Amino acid sequence: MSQTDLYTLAGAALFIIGLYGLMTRPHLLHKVLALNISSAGVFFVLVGIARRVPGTTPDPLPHAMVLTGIVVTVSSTAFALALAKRIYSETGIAALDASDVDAEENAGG
Amino acid sequence: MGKVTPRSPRAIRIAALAICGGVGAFLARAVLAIPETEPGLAPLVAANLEASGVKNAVTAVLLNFRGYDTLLEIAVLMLATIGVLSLSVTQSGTWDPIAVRADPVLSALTRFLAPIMILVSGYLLWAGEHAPGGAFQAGSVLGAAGVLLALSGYARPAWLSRFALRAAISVGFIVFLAVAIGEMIAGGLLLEYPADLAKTLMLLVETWLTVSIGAILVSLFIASASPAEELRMRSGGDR
Amino acid sequence: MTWETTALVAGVAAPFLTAVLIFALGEHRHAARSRVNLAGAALTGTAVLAAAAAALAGAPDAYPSVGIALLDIGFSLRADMLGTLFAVVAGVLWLITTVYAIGYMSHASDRARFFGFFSVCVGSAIGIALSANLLTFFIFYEILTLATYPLVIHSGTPAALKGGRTYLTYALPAGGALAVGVVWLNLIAGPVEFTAGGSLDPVLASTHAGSLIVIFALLMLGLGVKAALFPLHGWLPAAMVAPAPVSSLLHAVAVVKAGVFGIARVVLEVYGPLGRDLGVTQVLAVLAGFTIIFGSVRAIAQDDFKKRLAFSTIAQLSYITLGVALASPIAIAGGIAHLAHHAAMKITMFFTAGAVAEEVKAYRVSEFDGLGKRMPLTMTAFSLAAIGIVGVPPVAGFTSKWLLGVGGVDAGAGWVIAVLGISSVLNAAYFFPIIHRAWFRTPKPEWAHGPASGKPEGDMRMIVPLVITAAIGLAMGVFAGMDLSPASWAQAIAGWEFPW
Amino acid sequence: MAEWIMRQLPALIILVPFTAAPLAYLLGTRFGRPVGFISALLSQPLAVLLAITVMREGTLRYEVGGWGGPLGIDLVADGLTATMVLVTTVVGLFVTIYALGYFGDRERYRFFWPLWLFLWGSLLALFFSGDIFNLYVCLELVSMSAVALVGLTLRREALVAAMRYMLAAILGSLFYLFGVALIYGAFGSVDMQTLREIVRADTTAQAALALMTVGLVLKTALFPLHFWLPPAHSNAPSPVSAVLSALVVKGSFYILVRLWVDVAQPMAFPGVSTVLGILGATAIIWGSLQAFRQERLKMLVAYSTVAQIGYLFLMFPLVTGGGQAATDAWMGGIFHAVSHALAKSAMFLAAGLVLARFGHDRIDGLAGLSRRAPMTAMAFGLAGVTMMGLPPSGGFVAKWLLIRASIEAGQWWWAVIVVTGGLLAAAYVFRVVGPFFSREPEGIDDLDLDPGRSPWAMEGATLALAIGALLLGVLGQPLLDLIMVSAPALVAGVTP
Repeated sequence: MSQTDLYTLAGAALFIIGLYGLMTRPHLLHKVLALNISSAGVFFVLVGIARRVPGTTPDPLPHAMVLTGIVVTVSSTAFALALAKRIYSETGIAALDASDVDAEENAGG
Repeated sequence: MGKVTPRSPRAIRIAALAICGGVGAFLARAVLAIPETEPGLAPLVAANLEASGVKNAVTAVLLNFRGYDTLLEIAVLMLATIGVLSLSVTQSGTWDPIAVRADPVLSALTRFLAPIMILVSGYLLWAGEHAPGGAFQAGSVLGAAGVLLALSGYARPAWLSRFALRAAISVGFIVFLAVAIGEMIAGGLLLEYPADLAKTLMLLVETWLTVSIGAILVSLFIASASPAEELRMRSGGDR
Repeated sequence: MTWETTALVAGVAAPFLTAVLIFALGEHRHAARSRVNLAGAALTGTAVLAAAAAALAGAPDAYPSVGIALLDIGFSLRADMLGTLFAVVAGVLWLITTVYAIGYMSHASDRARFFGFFSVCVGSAIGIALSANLLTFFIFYEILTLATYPLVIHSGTPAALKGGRTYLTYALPAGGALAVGVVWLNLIAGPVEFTAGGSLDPVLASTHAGSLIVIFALLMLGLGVKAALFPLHGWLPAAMVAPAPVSSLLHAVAVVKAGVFGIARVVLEVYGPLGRDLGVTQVLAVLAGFTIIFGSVRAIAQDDFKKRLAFSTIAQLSYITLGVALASPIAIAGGIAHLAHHAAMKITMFFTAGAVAEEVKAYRVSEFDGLGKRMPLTMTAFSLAAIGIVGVPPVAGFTSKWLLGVGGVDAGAGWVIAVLGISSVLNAAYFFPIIHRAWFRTPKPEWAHGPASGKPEGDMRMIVPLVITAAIGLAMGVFAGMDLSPASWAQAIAGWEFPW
Repeated sequence: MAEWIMRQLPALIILVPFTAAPLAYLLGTRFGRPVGFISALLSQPLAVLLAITVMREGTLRYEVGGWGGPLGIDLVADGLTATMVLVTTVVGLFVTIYALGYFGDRERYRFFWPLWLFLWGSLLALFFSGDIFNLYVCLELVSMSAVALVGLTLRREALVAAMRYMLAAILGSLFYLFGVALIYGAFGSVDMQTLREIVRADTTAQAALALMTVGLVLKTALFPLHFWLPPAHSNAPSPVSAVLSALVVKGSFYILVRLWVDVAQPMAFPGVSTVLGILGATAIIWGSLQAFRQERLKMLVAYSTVAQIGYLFLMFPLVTGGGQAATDAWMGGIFHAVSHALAKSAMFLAAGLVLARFGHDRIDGLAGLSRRAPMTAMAFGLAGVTMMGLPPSGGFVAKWLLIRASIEAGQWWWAVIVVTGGLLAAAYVFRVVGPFFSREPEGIDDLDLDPGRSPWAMEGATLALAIGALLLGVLGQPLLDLIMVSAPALVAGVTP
């Protein structure tokens, strides 16, 4: 397995972990963080691609894409967090659906 | 009102697992099939590095070859700031100090660290021309200095009016645009740096970007900062 | 632009512009609205008459036309003999109806809306008449569908809304069928221009026979709703909740005749001889014959005056369809002539219904006893129109029925004579009792001495129009032999345009 | 000067709103409105000029930075781009005029102008972009400004809807970006012009297209990934709802079309286009039925968007075979996007006028609207004509073309869907329009409850959009011609 494969596979795994978290975690903070993990996964893939031809200098273009992507992700994360926070202060619930709030915290756990 | 359930019901989790398993297998197959022979644009970038006005290939891509991406990326950053401000309780982003207990040690440390951070920021900005660095790194350090000041209870200086704050947030994007439009007026295309002025203009843009990124990061932090509530929210809500 | 094309465009555009002005004037400027409306109607009437003159001057292959590019087919108007006949009927009767409506609606609310959409309907009807191809026809046809809706539900009562829903339930799916039929036909046959003698290449009868039959069915489904062809007629009686001017001009002339006119265009100028060869027009003729009997029988049972008129309309419309479907020049002439003749007679009757309802609040036939004393002019006009529909000479209806009967024999469809005979008896059975009640039954005491002394029998803005339309109906019969009468015009169309 | 404008045209069009946006923020509440209005006005002649130039000279290519693809980023304007730019600009102008009255100079809405101008600029940037990574940045700009606008009122429902929208949008962008990464990995370029020539169907490429398609379908809210759309579009302030339904969903749809019909066409999976068509058909039926069931006007209009998006996707199965069917499906699909943009914005703006006037948008409370607010009622009704696809509206031309394409392609079942969808649209439109004409309940004052809240400029802008959608049907041929300028080979009559 080449270095590229390692990175890109790890990236794909991170992407999936984030996706799973987004789908199964009702808490907004968790959802936002899950998306962050997914985006880190995509950046891993890009970084891996930058070195895909063995024995050459890394391709600068994927690096630039990652840098741009990071700024975009930081921005959207900041905004999503502010939104989550505002929802919490308006409704007292940090979830999309009131049905995700229940007393039996350990249900299904 | 109860806390947010930590996890969705079992049925949803099983479905999610199935979806993720499928997508995961699909992705793994896809990434393993990436050919290891495609050199991408690296040779092209190397061939044009001379003409770009900077020596670092990544900086050249970011600021010159794909400077348009960076222009839009600054727009994203500024947009997010406006969005966060529109959601903050005061909606102003006035940089008023966060109410934390005054701590003499923190205060003294800040007084010592802040100038150094500003200096480091300036260095990173300059270094970006030939080594990893540049406006984003510099701006981040500048922003960190600002956050530190705010956390230590330092108030917004009086000379920094609300207009000046807005100006600090938007100046990077505006200067970037002005340079881009200036190049068009001078006879070039959008973001087409004249070879002899490329380095100067990029440094000009980067300098103001550093200021804006710093201001934006501080604003993002302060606009939604309200530590007590944040702690409650993190724990899942207990109102 | 020549004067011919100017007239053509003006005839269609004037009603739409009138509508825009009426909407812009708003609800409260009644006098200005009436002036705009009358001016618009007068302009329209003049324009369509000029277009008719242009059609008469042109030859079948040199009709004036004008259009813009749209969807490989073109949005185009043309002044031909068949089209201008319908356009003149709609345009001229609009002017008369406008006067009537101003009187009828003088105390009603939402008049800007009413007169605005009314103008749109007339514009669409004239557009339908002057369309040069199926695409243009379809565009105006659907505008008419929609613009009629606000008029049907004008009163805003639950009953009116229900009538409107019924109307849409029939009209909108029909529009869908029509759309598919038109698209499909254009795909098989190329851009379909209305052409004397049919525009479809006879070769298609062997290559695409199945498709053409399905397309014909789709087109008839679409057009049959407005033409109130059995079993698509159910909306018309329900739409009688509309105010009288709507029933008069739209549900006796413009809307319903847009349907039969469309059938005429499709049968005569699209399918032509192919229709007979494919066997589809024969089916249509039988359906029309059945509708004639069916509508007449149903009319007898109606006590509600407007409903009785509506079922009569259902029957009468199928005379036109029948004539067109019989594929004999004489029958075609009869059908087309009936388009004009029935218009004049039926509008008179609906005008009567409105005038009577407004003046003496009588809505049911059973309330008409002695009405002739109270409203002599009105009931005279009505009686004239009624005997015309029954087919008594010299009123116009006789002429068309005569042509239809001769045409039926000519086409080798002797059963048409039987249908016409039965229908005439049935017509008499539902109209003569009304005439009998009005003139020979004892009136209510307050009606016995006629209208209150010194006063006319009703709002003259309503009485004069219905007298005029009755007179037109009479004149069209009496002078049927003259050159420019609808009957002669129709015979010219039939003989000139449909030599097969 | 004229020559300079012609040379810089694509950049100028994007720069107008992008310059106005930071200025509107910097100058604050008082100047935000004039800045927005001036920007909207300046954009008009530029967009028209672009359409004329593209019509006359074919594709325009603008090399940002002077490098040219694949090293640099190109702005490209073919007929499709010029069409989308034109509709964005026109809808943008009327929404701007409306928003001037709607938000007034109320302090709490001061962020509307910079956010809206950013959104406007981002959409234009998206339509011009000739680079698939740059498109990712554009997508993020569009999404974030749209989400921020949804939450502008800070009402609970709006905030939750915005959050749902945000999560869906970010996830969609990530799927898209993953696809971009794979494409770069496989072909070493993100420039569309370059890719068009070198792409081929292999494992990586097809996976990339699949990922991008999933992301974009999520962002376009195609059934069954539409869950975020109705709450977001109905809870946003009405001018925002108008822009979201009219333009924003078309942004991601535009990229899908670019990929499937144009750039990535050779690597498309056979059969997936049929799946997209089936989802579109389901969206039409299901969205219309949902629309019919709604109690609130804005929810009804939002579900109508779910349904109308379905028509756009009927294009995919119909273009794959090439030939005349492909040409018709292409024109029909794009034309539908345009006429829906005009009509749907008119509908939402009308709903906003209803809300402003009555303080609610319950459908059962709209009795007598045609008397109390005739222009609003008329605008809604005329926009409804386009939703139903009846002549003379633009929707009619679009459906005509889609029906024709179905028959040509021998896939008549799509025609059945188109006609059925029109009838279902009629059902929900008339469910609203019918009561407009009914007698209002007793006790409500006859005319104008609160005339101050809906000045003529707002009503005029609404009506103008509705009339525009209506006239497209008869006067739409020039636009159809524009859509075909430099159209992708698949749909331009070249046999694949």
